[in-house]
Amino acid sequence: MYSIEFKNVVKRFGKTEVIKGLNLSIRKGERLILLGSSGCGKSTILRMISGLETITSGELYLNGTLANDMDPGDRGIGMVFQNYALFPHMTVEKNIAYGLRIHRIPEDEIARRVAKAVAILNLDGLESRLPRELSGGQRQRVALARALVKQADFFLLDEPLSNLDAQLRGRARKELVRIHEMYGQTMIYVTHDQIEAMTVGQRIAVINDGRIQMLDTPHEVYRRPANLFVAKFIGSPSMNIFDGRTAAGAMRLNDTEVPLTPGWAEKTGASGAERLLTGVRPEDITLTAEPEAGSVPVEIQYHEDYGSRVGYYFTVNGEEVIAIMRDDVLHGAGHAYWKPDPKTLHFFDAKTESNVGYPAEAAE
Amino acid sequence: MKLIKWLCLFLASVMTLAFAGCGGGDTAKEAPKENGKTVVTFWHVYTKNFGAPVIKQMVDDFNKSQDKILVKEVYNPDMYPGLMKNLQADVASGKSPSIAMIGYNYLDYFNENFQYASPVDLAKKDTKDPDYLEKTFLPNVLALAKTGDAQVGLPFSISAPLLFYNPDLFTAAGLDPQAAPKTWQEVRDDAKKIHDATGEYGFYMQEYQDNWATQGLLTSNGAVILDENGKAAFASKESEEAYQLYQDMVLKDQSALHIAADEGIASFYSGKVGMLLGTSAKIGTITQSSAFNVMACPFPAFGDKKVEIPAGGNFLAVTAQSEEEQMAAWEFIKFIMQPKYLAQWTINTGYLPPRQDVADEPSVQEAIAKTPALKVAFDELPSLTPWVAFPGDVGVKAEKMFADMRDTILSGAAPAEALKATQDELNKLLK
Amino acid sequence: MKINSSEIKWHLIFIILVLLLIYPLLFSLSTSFKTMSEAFQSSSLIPGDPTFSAYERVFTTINFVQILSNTFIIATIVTVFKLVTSVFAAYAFVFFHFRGKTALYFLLISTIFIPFTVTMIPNYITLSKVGFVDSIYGVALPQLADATGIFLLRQYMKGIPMSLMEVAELERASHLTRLRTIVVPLIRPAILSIGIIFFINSWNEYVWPAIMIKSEVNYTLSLALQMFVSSEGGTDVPVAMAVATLTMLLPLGLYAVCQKFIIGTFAQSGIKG
Amino acid sequence: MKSGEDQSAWRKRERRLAFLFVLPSLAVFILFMFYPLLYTLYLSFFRWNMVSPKMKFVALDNYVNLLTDPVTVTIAENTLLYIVILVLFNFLLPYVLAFVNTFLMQKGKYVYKTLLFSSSLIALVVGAILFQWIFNPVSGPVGAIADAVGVTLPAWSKTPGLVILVISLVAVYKAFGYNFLILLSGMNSVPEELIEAARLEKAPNSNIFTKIVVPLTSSTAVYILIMTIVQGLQYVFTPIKVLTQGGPNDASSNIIYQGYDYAFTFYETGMSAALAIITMLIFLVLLYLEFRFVEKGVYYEN
Repeated sequence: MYSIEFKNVVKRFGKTEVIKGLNLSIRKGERLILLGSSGCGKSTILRMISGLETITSGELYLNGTLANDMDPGDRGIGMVFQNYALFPHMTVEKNIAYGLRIHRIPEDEIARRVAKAVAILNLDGLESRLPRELSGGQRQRVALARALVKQADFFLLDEPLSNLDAQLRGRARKELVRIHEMYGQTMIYVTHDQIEAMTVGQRIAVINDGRIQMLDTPHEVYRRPANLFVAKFIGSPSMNIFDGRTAAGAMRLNDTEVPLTPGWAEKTGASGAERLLTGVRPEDITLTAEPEAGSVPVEIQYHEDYGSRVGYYFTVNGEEVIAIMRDDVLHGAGHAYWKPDPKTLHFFDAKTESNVGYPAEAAE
Repeated sequence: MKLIKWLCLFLASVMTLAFAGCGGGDTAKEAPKENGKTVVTFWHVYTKNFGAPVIKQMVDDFNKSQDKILVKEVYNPDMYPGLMKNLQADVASGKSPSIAMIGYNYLDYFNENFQYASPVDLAKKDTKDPDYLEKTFLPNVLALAKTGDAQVGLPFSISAPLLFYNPDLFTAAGLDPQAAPKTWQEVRDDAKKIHDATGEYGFYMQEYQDNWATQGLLTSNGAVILDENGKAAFASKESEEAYQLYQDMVLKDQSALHIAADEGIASFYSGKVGMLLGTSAKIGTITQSSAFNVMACPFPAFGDKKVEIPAGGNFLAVTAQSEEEQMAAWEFIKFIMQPKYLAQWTINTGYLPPRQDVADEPSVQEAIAKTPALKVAFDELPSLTPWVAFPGDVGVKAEKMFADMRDTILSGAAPAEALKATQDELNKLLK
Repeated sequence: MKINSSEIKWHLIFIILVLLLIYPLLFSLSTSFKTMSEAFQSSSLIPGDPTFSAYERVFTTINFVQILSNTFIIATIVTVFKLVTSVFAAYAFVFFHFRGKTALYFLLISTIFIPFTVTMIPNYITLSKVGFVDSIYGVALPQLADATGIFLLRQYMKGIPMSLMEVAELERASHLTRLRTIVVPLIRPAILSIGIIFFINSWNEYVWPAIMIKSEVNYTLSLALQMFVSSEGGTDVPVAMAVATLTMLLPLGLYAVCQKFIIGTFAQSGIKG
Repeated sequence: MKSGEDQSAWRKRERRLAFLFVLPSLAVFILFMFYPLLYTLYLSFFRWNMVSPKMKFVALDNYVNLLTDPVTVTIAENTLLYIVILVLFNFLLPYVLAFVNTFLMQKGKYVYKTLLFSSSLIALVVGAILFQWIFNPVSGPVGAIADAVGVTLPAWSKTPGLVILVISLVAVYKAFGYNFLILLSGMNSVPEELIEAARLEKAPNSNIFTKIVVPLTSSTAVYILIMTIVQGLQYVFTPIKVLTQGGPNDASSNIIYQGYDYAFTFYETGMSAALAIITMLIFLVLLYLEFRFVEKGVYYEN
């Protein structure tokens, strides 16, 4: 039985349809990430779970019961808002215990739960401070504590780390995972930051234009993007996509015939796509100064030095491609050679933009 | 939808409740009681600095003097119009005071719109001294509170218009303070001299929203305000002459000040105006507020014509509803009409007493000796005539129309036209 | 504090304005310490021989304590009721969503535009029917709600971040709890400042009490002034000024104590455009 | 949304609760604002003096008399003059000064709003008596200055036009500080950088004020403009009653005072009611203005 289940749910604001026929099943205690750029509808999905947004059509089930018209207060939701939504006039302790006091939970029980949350989120000594006397990180942890003490079934986070600076975000991510493993609630986490998604999520739902583009583990989403959107969205710089003029089991790159492995030949042949696009991640390309068998000559337009890595810009069939390599092997040479590694290739049907799939030998 | 329906229902019910209740008050009811005593409410217009202490004294003495009646005095701000407004509002809600102090200029309006017990009837019912009226008041005094053959109430306060002047400015202008001006021509000449010599103003006549002082100006030159068949007849040669003189003093000679009452009187106190034509009621305040030794003389005459000046002040009307309350009120009125109380009243306020014999009271004689202005007021008693009260609803409008007429004349309008226009308008209303 | 030249002219204008606005207050204060005749002789702000006679007359001839308490009771009742009714109404207009809300809001706001000449006679007659004339409660009764209060509080409530209310919604907090624990505490400065304005307006009110109150025992401060102003007998000016000064004491005191408060509230958000 | 109940049940309960929240204010307004409005409308078709038990139905006579009476023309002109003076001193002046204070002054500019606000604490009846005293052209401080300068001032209390100016000053004295403060707060919604950008282009202050500040502070400004007129006309009632009772020759009366005069001096309840209804209609135009500008532009933070 699923903890949260969307069945062809549609959400309309006036005439614009923000969520188009959503089907999503989330297992109990799972850490699911809703990933997408702003305006893709990820927050709306979260707010529909919490009941803060109504559902235009379709059904939402929480722990198996129909929850479309269930009052937000009855859904057992602990939520962390993007701006933390701490009550400016209440101390940290009062903020955390706000919900518990509304439900008239006995004071000793409240004290116990608050103490536990304060310890876990190391907010000791801050209990009687007001939010404006706290740092961004501390405020974020208070918001977390408030959502956790409820010990609710569902733990919803709406871009909780976006207001933190870089190093704090790293530590906060680890804490989030640690806390989740401790409390074990079903956690739905909305973010537009891929790294957060990859590091925090057990599963990631990549969302765009109100639809789920792919729902899978971080590894799968990165390694085997279901379509062009996921391929480009995940990874930075994003995957190179170009027309490899793939036909009859081979690609023509910069007028060099590059035969495909039998597996790929079979996969690309069977895809039935009129035109295929080839994808390869910049960090999967290795360039060499000297040609090798089957390598493709390329002209380096310019290169960027990122300190730990180097980026080379060249064109394949007229389209710009980036290669990221650990060290500067080309020493500014104008041209280089690229021997495509079949295990790092991806092929997409140009029309349907969906991935043609991977041959057996391509699996790690 | 439902919300608006709820609203209309609620509104409708409120409306019906309110309308049912409005309209006139209910009929006579028995006298209000307070621990056994009949309660008499006495509405007056006197302030803490003018008259109220004496009234309080009278009420306390009366309440101590017997145990059947309890009198409560109620101050009404804004003088006679203010009291009339409160009376109006009270009657509108079915209540009314036992005794109300009505300004003479409201005599007619009050008579026509309010229920009252005439002193004549009350005296008849009063077994102790049924001929109280005849033996205490002179006919001309009673006439102040009589319209047609209805004796509406008993005159209580009588004020007379007199001319106060500043001896220092007189001497500064080379005039002898002892030889006060007797005629309006002399007033004009003296005012001119004061203005030319000292640069201050020579003369100021109090300018309230009424026709009191100006009525004296017109009637003393022989004008008639209201003729026998009740028509306004003041737009005459005499009035024109009187106002022309006044206008010339203001506009031509620039010796007379034309300004709102409070400011003009304050200017006299601060020695900026030679002469002030004001009410005897202000004797107390004027002497207190002026740094110079205030002197006074009778209302100036026009040549050798007889001076006819209106009595200001008020009369007491018994507005009690029930008979028992009326008799209690009558008892109180007779109490305070005793010479020793009226003497206190005259000394403290500068009003002339409605009874002859009060003048002989030793305290009054002593006060007259001390404040010459009081003597001047007493001397003017014979030339006092009733303050003309226009009949019915016109009464409340007439005062304002006369005040507006005065303002237009003193700011340049030709007296003849202004007098005619106001007279015609009044006669239109009188039909 | 170096002020560059171009600003000098602005500062000058403001200083003149401040002096013009402060002068009458000083004038009233100084006249209240003069005798009758000195009040008329000199207009200087420093009394020749200052005397407390005016204040003595105030405290001896009128029951000042009774008048002060009447004014205080009316102002308190009016302020408390106005705040409570306005807070609830404003809350409804910001946090509830129902058809006809805008229509109802403008129905209430339209009362700002009803001049008192419309309400004075009917209210007088209604209140006299229930015997509330000449009673301080009759003065307070028609003023238990205030559309300006609803209007202003609605602006401040709109300043409250929606997410805070959503936290309460997630806790299934009742509207009353949300009002008590979130809305009121957050706009407390605004409530207090508007409350002070209500209090001072009621404290200074003249027209309605003048129509409603008859007997001296129910007088308010602004009516007490009339007990020393008589067109017939003349005005006791120093006493009138003394009463005026005493009337000003409490509003000035309240303002001095809460001035940062009031200025902060109205200057900080006020009616944003 | 309540569990188990459907959408409309929840909405009905929310509406009933909302109505309960609004009810206290609504009840007071109905009893003491709307009922009087209707009752006044009812009265405006009768001749009555609040005393006599009979009320004579006269249909539109009161309105006809009002509109044909020459005094009404004077009253209308006076009311317009009051509005012009009030708008000038209680709206335009504080509006410009709020702009100056916010953008053209740096040092020590905060003390003024505190000091200026203090005058709005005064009771109007006190203000009236004070102004009558101070502005006495003969014996008041103003008179003393005039003497020193050797000028004889006209008696404002008897000069049409001037009388309205001095009486309006009492209302200006009362409202100026408050209006200045609210307009100052309106200035907060004008981003500083917009002004700096305009200054870079050497735009004159007047242009900055009209082109940038006015549009951005329009809803606060319209609120103050409306209040200046609606409240202003009722503020000046007290000084008129205390100082001139509408004189000289109705030159200081306005649409509000005349309504009071008809009711409580001439006891023509019908005329007073008719004038009050006309006043209400004029004010409704301002209510529409409030709806169009103030509500639309209100700042939404959430």
